[in-house]
Amino acid sequence: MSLTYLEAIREAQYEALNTRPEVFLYGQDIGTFGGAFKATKGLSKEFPGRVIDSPISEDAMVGVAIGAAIEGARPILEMQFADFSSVGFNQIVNQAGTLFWRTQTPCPITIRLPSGGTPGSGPFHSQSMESIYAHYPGLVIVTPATVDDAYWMLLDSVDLDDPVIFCEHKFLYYHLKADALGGRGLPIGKARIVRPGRHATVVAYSAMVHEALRAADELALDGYQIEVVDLRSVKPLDTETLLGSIARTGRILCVGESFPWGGVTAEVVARITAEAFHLLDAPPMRLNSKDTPIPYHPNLWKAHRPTVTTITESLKHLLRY
Amino acid sequence: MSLTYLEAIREAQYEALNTRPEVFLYGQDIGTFGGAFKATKGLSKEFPGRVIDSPISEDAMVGVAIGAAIEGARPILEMQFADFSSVGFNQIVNQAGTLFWRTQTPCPITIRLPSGGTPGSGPFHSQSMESIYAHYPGLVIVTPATVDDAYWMLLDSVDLDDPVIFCEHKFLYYHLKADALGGRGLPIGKARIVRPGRHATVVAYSAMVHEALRAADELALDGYQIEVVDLRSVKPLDTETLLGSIARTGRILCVGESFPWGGVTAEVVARITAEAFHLLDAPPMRLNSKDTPIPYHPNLWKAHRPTVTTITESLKHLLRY
Amino acid sequence: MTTLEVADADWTPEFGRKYMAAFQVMQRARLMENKIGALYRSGGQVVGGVYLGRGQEAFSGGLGVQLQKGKDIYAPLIRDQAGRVAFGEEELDFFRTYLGAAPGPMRGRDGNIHRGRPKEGLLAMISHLGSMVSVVAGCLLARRMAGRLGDAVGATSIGDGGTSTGAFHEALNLAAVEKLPLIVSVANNQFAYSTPNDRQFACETLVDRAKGYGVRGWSVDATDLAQCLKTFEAAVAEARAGGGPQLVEGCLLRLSGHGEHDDAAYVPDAIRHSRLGQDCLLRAEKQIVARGLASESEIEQWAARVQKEIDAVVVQVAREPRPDPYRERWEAFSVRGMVEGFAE
Amino acid sequence: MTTLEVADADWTPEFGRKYMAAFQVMQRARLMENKIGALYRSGGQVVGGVYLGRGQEAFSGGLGVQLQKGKDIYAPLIRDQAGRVAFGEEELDFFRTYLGAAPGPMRGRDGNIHRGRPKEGLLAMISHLGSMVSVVAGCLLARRMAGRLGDAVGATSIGDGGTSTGAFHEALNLAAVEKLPLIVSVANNQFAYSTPNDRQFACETLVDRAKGYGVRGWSVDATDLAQCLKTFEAAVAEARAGGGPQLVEGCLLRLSGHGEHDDAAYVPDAIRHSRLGQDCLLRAEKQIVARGLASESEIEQWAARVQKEIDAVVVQVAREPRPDPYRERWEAFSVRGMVEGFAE
Ligand SMILES: Cc1ncc(C[n+]2csc(CCOP(=O)(O)OP(=O)(O)O)c2C)c(N)n1
Ligand SMILES: Cc1ncc(C[n+]2csc(CCOP(=O)(O)OP(=O)(O)O)c2C)c(N)n1
Ligand SMILES: [Mg+2]
Ligand SMILES: [Mg+2]
Repeated sequence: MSLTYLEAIREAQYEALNTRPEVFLYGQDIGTFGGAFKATKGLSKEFPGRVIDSPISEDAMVGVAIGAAIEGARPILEMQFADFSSVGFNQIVNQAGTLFWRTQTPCPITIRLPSGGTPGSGPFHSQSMESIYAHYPGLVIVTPATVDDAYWMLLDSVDLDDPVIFCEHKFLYYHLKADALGGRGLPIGKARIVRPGRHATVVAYSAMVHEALRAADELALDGYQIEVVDLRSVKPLDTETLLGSIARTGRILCVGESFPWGGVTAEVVARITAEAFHLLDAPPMRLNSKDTPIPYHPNLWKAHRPTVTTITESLKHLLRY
Repeated sequence: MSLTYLEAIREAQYEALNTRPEVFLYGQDIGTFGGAFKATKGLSKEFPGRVIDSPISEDAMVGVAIGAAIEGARPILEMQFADFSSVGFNQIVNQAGTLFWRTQTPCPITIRLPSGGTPGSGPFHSQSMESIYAHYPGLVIVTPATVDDAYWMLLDSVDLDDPVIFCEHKFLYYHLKADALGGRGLPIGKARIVRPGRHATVVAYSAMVHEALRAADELALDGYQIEVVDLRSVKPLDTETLLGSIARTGRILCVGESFPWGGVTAEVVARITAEAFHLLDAPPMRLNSKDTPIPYHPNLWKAHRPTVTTITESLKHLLRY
Repeated sequence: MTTLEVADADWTPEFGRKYMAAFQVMQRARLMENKIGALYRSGGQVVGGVYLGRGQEAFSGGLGVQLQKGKDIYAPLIRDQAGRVAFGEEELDFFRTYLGAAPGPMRGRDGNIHRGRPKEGLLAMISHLGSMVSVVAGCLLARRMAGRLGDAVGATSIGDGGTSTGAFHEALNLAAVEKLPLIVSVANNQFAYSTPNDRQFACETLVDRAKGYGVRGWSVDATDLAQCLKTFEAAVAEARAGGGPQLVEGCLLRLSGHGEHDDAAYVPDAIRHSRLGQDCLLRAEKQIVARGLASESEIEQWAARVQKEIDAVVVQVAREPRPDPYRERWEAFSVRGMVEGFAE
Repeated sequence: MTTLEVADADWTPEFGRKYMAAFQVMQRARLMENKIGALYRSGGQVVGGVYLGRGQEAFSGGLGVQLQKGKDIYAPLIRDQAGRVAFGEEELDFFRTYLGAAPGPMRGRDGNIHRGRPKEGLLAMISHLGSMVSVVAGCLLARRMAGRLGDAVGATSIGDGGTSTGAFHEALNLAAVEKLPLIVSVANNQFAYSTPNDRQFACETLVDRAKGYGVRGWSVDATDLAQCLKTFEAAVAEARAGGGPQLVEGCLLRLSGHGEHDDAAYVPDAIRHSRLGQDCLLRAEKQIVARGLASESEIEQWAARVQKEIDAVVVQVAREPRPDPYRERWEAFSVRGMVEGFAE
């Protein structure tokens, strides 16, 4: 039985509802309708009263999840698109992010953000907001790139006593399939070496892992062995695994799909430079989307985000240094 | 006649109202009351009908400013505290930040954010949000550190045809005084070498410039000449001036008051590493606040943000490398 | 809360002319949307999703015909094709945007229902529901401050679902405080995507909210063009006369899915077959024929003429260039020199 | 909208006892706040700003006495010292937080009015106005889902200014959809900081909004403890009985500045001297004496006893340790091992 990335997310929610009575789902159109992307398909029928349609009120939705968590529940919130979480931004960063630190009351909520670009989606249905949320203290930010991680990391997120921003990539929903679900993987906070190599390291996360792998394939034709590391969670960010990789390759490119100013790739470069300066044979590079809103037309969209072509080019540049 | 940083902001608004009929001010309690910090004191009387009290509606306030800008106005919006702009986050990043790119309609709004920590203010009246807004395309982020810059950069912001997030530091409001106002300074987008040196560079902005200068004083006693660069605006970020400085000193520490994950200091380090790797004698360092909400009690607050002590220590570390 | 009934006496020749004009707006909108729906289903040509206003033309167009381009401000939402036609948006803008042609007003940067020309008073919506209301308020405030508001109004619409947003609340409250000439039309089509009204709000009717904002409230059977016309005419006149914001709720059903990808299976048959489910265009057509304003064949001729225009535009747009990433100015700032290089 | 008048017949012995209990709550709150105000003015001891509820004790305490700690949820706002006392918050929590003693519930991390003990049903507000309403709704929803709501209620308050926030709107609407036993008390003290009501909203009274949310609305002269008690008793009972959210507007004036740094010069004398400006505590005291429930000297004795307690607590707290940055656990996560080192 094969399973898509999207189905894995649905299955994980099934499992969470099935095994933990504290879990409930809250979001727009997630009940009978099964959600805009069908990530909750059938769940309201299987778990009556625990898969609840919300009004179009992202601020209040997050507030509700936090209140429920205070009472011991473990809500999973679905934002219809990551982009709309901007309306719940205040509750996320100021209420959820500070609750434990201020009051010693844990806040085990999981906020699912259907993230990232797909062709034709435009500036408000394509955003990757991991960098925004990671900047604020108190939030765990996970960015699964595989079917297994989509499944297990969602369950791990629900189990975690801290608020988790679960960035699931819409481009992977249908495109990414696994033949079967693997066993429980690494914990949140650990990166994974997806492909070992020795000439350079590409650090990526979410959909960009797959672009990076394709770039590694390309360069293999030229005889380069590119190591690919999947961050899996961008906060906590697994600096150690990165340092190990750089110790082997001496060269690193960090690829992210969000906007170029600050964010994950800058954080990775800043850490690596601070901690592995002596291991570097070349300056750490980064590659992000362009510094404009995300374009609607596929011609522009394809040029806006990093792709196998631009990653390959960047790597060639890095290898030449 | 001496002038505080706060008075400079008031004077700049006076000047803007006086010279440009398109300017108006909008914000909570900014009319007769003159604003929570008195940054608009007396202005509603001098410019009747152009200094307007708003309801407690940050989302709509930003929307109003954008609409007004579409009609050719140049509004200056006051947030009562930077922290409350989180409620207007969506309109700022998604409406103001995208307007020009989407429709070729300029959006000349200035949003004043009373920013940064002061003792006893706690998690929701102390934030520095420049890194959050700088991540999104389409927003100019300025962070004046001096009385002159507070004045001239506010006028420059009003003149600019793009949305500006004007991060003014509350700690400097009363503490920082100039004997008189200087002439028009550098344009937005240019950093300034505040103190030349040759052993190491400290890059800072806003209130941290003054802590950095004090650290430079301390180290001068040990014979070190520390160069201090004031970024002035964090987007655009003046990489060139930084590269020039590093060419002289070979060592760099970037100091910021916002949270440590991502943000200005990571962006600075990532750029410098990419562009000046060969000039570096030591890994670029950064120093930020701690990764928790900003504490209320002064004992904790003082330890949460970078201070002259921690900057000095970091510099010593950097100089020893 | 006011509901204006339309009596026979209302059917003056003048009203008949307005009715016919509005009908033609509705008809054109329907035909344009039918075309884009067909192109969407046949695949390949349409970029992005397609969200139609089928069934909402009387309500949307009824407001649109009260507005004057060059004078008023209009911020249409996703189901306002009729309002756009009435406001004078060019057909080319519609097809160029949907088909992703480079010369469109959004030049491939943003799509379909997000198109607009703010400098001409036609705002370009962002997706976040509720966000446009305050922007229209800001336009009006600025004009008033500059002394050039005159008797212009600003209009925008929102769905039943959009009324649950904080943005809607903040903006309407603010507009009421400033007593701005703002018309907010609430197209209560009973569903927000799949979510029925009873999961969206608990008040009896949305126009019950008007009093709580201190604004005038109007309620209308939005499948009836005559009522829409009469009500919007009165509401817009009141706003122009300084009566402050007007909240107009129209009750109806969308006669399509949320988008063309959606079969709307969640809409119960009972509602479909209720008065709410009437097709405003058919109702208006019958009315026109019954009142002898035009014959069925005349109406068909109009449609044929519009259809020809539409087909010609589609042919033209299909030949136009698509956006070219190499010629694109990848800068979000209007001021040149603000942009920085991100070393890659 | 319901306004309950208090007739002589309402003054049963039972009501008298409740009145006296509520008065003592108000008195204690006033004395605590007077103390902290004095300490603030004398300088040095108080950390951060001081925001008082003087003049709002009848309204705040009137709600608080209806709540049961251990059963109900309460999210007080900035002027709810009386409600806190009624709910059973310890005096120590108040002084430890204001004076920045390390053993307080917030351990120096957050201050003054932000204190709370969420696990005991006393939520700790964030500053962003309107944000707590949905959190209380979430508590109630989770309990109902877990089958342990019983007849518990959740209560929170908001100011006239806070009603302009989108957060307030979204949350009240959502609570109405879910028919949650939520009480929202709106302390309409005519000003939001310096901003008068006519710059904040355009409706006649804020309780006019109840209908638009489909919730029950109540209006009360908030300077009159008897009316507050009677109204909150009825509103809370209705919520407990499944009547859904209750919106209670109290009209009054704050008898202090916005904070103790503010002289409130913007409040016109006419309002100060109107009925709104009456001191609810003095009114209640007169009522008690007039009804022979207690004598002036008894009331003074109560005050003296409370004052002594307060002074003792202040002395104790003054000696307690202050937060130590070296012992502080600088981690925002509850799960250890989630924290990362930021190389400096
Ligand atoms: C703030 C926000 N949240 C969620 C969405 C996703 N969304 C787009 S349309 C829609 C339903 C809108 O319903 P309604 O307002 O009733 O308008 P209708 O589609 O019925 O015309 C939703 C939830 C959005 N656009 N904005
Ligand atoms: C979202 C938000 N914006 C601004 C503020 C700053 N602020 C704190 S209290 C206050 C006035 C509140 O007025 P009101 O709600 O009437 O309560 P009152 O002080 O009169 O009790 C303001 C503007 C805030 N706390 N939250
Ligand atoms: Mg709808
Ligand atoms: Mg008030």
